[in-house]
Amino acid sequence: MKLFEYQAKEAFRQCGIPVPQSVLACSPGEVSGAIGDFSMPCVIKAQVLQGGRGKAGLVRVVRNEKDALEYARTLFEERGVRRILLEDAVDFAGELYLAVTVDPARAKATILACAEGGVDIEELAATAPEKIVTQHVDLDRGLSGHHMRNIAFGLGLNGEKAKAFNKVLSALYQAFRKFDAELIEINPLFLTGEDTFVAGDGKLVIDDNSMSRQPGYEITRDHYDHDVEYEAALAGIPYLQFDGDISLMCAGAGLTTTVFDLINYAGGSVANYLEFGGPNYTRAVDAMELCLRNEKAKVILIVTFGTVARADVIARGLADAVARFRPSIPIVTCIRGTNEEEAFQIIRDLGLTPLSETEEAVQRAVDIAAGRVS
Amino acid sequence: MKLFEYQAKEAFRQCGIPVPQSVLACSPGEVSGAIGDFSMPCVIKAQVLQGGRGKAGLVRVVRNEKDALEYARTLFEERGVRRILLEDAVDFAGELYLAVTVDPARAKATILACAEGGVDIEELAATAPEKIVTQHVDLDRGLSGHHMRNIAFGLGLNGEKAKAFNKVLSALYQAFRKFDAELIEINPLFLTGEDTFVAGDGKLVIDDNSMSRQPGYEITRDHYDHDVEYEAALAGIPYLQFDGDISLMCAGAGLTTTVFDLINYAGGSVANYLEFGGPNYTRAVDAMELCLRNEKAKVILIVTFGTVARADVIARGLADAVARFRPSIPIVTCIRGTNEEEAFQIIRDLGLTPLSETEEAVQRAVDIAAGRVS
Amino acid sequence: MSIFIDRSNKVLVQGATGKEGSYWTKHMQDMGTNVVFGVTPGKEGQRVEGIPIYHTIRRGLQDHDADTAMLFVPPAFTKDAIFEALDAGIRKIVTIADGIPLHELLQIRSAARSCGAMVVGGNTSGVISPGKAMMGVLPYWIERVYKPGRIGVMTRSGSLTNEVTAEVVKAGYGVSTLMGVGGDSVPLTRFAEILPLYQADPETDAVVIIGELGGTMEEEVAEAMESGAFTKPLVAFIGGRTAPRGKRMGHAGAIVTGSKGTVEAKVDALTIAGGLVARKPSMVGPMLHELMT
Amino acid sequence: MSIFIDRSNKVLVQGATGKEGSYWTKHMQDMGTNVVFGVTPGKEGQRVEGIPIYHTIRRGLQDHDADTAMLFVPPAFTKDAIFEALDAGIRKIVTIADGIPLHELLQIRSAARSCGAMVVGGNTSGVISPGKAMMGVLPYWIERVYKPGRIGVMTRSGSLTNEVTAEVVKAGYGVSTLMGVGGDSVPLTRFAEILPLYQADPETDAVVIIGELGGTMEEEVAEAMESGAFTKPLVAFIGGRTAPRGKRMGHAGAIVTGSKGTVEAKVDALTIAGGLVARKPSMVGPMLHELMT
Repeated sequence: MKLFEYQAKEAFRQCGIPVPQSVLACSPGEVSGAIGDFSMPCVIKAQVLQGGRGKAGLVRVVRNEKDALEYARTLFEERGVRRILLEDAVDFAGELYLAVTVDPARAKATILACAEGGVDIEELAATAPEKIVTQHVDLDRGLSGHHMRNIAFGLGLNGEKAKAFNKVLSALYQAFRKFDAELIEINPLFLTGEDTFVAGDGKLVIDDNSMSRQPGYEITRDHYDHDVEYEAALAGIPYLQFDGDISLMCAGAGLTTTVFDLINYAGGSVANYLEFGGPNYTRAVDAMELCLRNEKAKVILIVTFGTVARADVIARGLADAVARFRPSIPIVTCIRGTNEEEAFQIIRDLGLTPLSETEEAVQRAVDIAAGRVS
Repeated sequence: MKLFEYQAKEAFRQCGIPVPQSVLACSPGEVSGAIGDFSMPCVIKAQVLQGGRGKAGLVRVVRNEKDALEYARTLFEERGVRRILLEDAVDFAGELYLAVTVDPARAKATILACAEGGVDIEELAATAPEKIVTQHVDLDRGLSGHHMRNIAFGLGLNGEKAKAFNKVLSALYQAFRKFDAELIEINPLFLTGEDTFVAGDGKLVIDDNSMSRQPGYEITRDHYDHDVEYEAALAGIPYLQFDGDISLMCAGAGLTTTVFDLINYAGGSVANYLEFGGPNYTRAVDAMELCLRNEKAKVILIVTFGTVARADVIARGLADAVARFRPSIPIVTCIRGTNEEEAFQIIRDLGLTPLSETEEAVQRAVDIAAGRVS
Repeated sequence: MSIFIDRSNKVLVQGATGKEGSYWTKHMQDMGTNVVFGVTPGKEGQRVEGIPIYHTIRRGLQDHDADTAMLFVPPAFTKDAIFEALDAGIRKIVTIADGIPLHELLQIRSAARSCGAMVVGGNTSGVISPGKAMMGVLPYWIERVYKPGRIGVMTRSGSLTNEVTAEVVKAGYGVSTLMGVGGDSVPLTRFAEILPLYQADPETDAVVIIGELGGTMEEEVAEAMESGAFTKPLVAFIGGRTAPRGKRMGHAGAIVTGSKGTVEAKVDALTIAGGLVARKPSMVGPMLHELMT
Repeated sequence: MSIFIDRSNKVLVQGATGKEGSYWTKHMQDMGTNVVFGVTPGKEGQRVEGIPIYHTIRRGLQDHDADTAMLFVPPAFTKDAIFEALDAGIRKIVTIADGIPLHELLQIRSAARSCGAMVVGGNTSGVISPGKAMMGVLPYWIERVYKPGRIGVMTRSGSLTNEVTAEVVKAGYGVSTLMGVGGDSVPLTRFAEILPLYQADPETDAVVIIGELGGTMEEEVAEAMESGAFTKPLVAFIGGRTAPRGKRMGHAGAIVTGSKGTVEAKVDALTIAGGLVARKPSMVGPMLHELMT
């Protein structure tokens, strides 16, 4: 789960990483109530998850209260932003990059640092990889002095600067561990004229498998691009919305992704990706309800090849869903696996044709969406 | 450094291991001031480092205040005890043994547990080793659920008993780590009728190499058998006193121990073991001062074969010591190693014979002590 | 030969008394797997499908030999259960748990590597040598997928495994050993770590890998081929070629960051290394034919 | 052949700029050791005895190859320095530090074992193959001790090493490689872990071990002999035979607890395994004669 900047910075604060003074505001009224506490200029930042907020006009330095209120109102009312962060502007002498993530092959945490922060680090990694200092850390052994020396000397820091930097690094690593982070990043990490550091921005992605021990973070509408995606997430069913007209209702991430590819190869376009495999395989009714929410869909394509997700159970769920929603758009099925003969019979009883080859089913769905068959 | 029971129990308390209510008293007056807070019977325990206090009459359950004061006075005045612990008596249903120590070969912590506590565990280990449950723990990975299950099920504990036991075990392991323990032990660990556990006794030996990060523990006269041993310890020079008449003043633990053996083989007896190798090799004056404190010594035997501990430096130190103390007993030297020719000359200038074979020197010292030569 | 498990392996089952554990223990036995005992703390003395249950592995090993562990243990307890198996000297472990915390995956993998153990999973259907032995939740009864043969299959995906393996069988081949490494972003054993076993296996003629976007496991396979460590014919199918960048499609592993882990990068690497990469599952069979004739 | 270090090894020195570090770096070079660079954080750009100093091992390795590390680092920083070397891929390390905290000794040893490294020490004088190379603080200039030859020497004690090795030389032999494992209660490398190197070394005809009371290292040597893993002649001298039980005489390792680690137990084990155990240092030379003629 990706946190908003204000949540990431609250996590930083808890772990002792210096952050600028800030206030979260959810309405123009809250902005005008809080703005008096800030000396000008200050910074206003839309709390959205997309990257490149600066270029997108979602972050701005404001010179006075009037500017602040005006810009905040624009964000809330015109840009659809739900939360903004008012923050002290930092007077900085330099910008660095610092992050901790994981290296699956080495089975270690990986610290990434760069003396040139505030930039697109992926671009820098591609064009000037030698500027990025990397350090792997074994989780059981933890962050040690030599790791910090490798990074600080690698960045050309020494003396008081190195000491202050190591405190931030140490705190960031602790935060990485404490918050079960997939990625924790400070970009830019401001170096002030007094050789101290302040986190200019904050990114924290918590591992989804660890959310049960990271209470207090709720998914919100802002985490998703569409209402249905948000509702599907609340229902615990992976769902992504696209602009096409074929609604996928498949079981298993790998298979669904492959059907997504096959649709595109066949010249079709996907209306939504929905995956009801694993523990969700009994939830065909919930799955179809979500698929039917997408008004662009011209056909529902169901592809499964189940192991534990028995074909007969899925087919029965489909029958329930059809009985309940009586969908007006055609359904193409390719439901196979354990007990598939029984499944085929249930599908025939629904008046549908039980296909058993994925590519045939894909072609049929594409043809239907294109109006070539019905 | 071996802690006193009261110190070990204070460490237990800090880590959440249940211990009986207790008060430390350093005089009969302090006992009478505190005894009123205890319900009778209670326990009085001499705070000395020797094992087998029960058999030695240094621990007693007292039935009333009068008994308590009388016994405390005996300990202070007749047994030379400096501190006693007044402690609530525990009403127990069972006694267990639990300890954490290190396994040098496996490079792990080792937990030892036994359902039969309150006994001499070394004897039990020798006679009924199958009764002792062993569990190794990697320090970097820490104590984990399966370690605790192996121990609790191995001891036949389950349900609430196992839960309560695991809390003690977990706390004891934390204390082992926190206090850089060489050994931490609860024997007996009382099991009460309410399925809770209380530490009846406490042993904690802190690694000598870790004392600098374990502040608050001072060596005391009680840590040593003799005044000179205590003074030597304060001076940082390893020194042990024995009943013989040959005073060893050697450099290097291995060599000193070997000279100790050679003296015994040759029919002699050691007055003291003193080792002034390593960083102490320049301290011949301090070393000789300690040797001369032992009035039983009839001869001082100096054996060194130095690497960093240069022979000439040691010989010069010896010359300083002789000049300062003008010892009345003979000195036998076998000082070799780096710059030994120079050392031999210094020794000759002192009017001594520079021997260069350890066994010859040992024989000479034994002969002198026996009055066969002078 | 089976590269991971055959009938000579003595398998202990952690979490054998649960619903899933007992159900699949029976299936594992039915396929020929030699299950020697089960472990569920607090349930010693019970029996499941004829096998005795112990509180701990240590207690089970007092009465039985075992060299392999199968876990039906919830994700939150998986690290502890695997450490229990490793501490007991078990060096082959399969966990199907879906949802093991990321940092614990790193710790498990690190511990396994440092003692030379192979832990397969999590988030996998398991490992099977059809007709010989099975560990996990694999529907060996689906004959058009789990047919014995001479093709090794390594897969990151459960659902796609059936889809692609059915194409292998349709082309007239069968499976020597199928290894599901799982869909987590940190697979405890990686494709390239399994390759040497296939290379050494006289009963494996070629290998099919079923990959997906994200991670670098497919690139590591290409490296093993380039270095000459793996020389048998190899066909890959990699899902997610048209997946929109930055969208997370199902598996934790299947997310693209930067230029790494794109399907294009994987296809290029494998192709240059001499493998064939199928765009569609139906191409896998013909490609095997092409390489093997 | 040298079993640990010879002139082909490229040695980096951690803590090279300190008084002890620079003094012994020069001696190591004088004896022929190939010292390639030194490491002292904050002192990059300096030179010590002609070798360049770097902030970190990583920076040194950008300019030089190295496969071996010698530490002149205080005990409190030794774990970090060793982990730095291990992380940099160094697999042969010697530390002379006296006073490494006990729990850190366990952690260092555990880390070294899990990556197949050999870390020798702490609280040792070091390792020497006389006439070839030296790591540590060994007085190779004392000719009646450090004479080249064909006897391997392993020792727990610095002071006793000179005493006993002088007897080896007096008997007409010399030293192939002397390994000081150190006097800590947790030696980072144990006698039995060095034995296979002596066994394989064509230039070592026999081994002398210099042990003492406490610990189980001598018993492990006996086990290696019993199992046939070590078959060359072996003579041991073990100090502390008459030491009073429970008294700690110097070395942390030299304390007797229970029935384990007594000199009697060690002597019995080694004798049964076919070794000879000297009561006095002067018996070591004659015993070597006895076994080798």
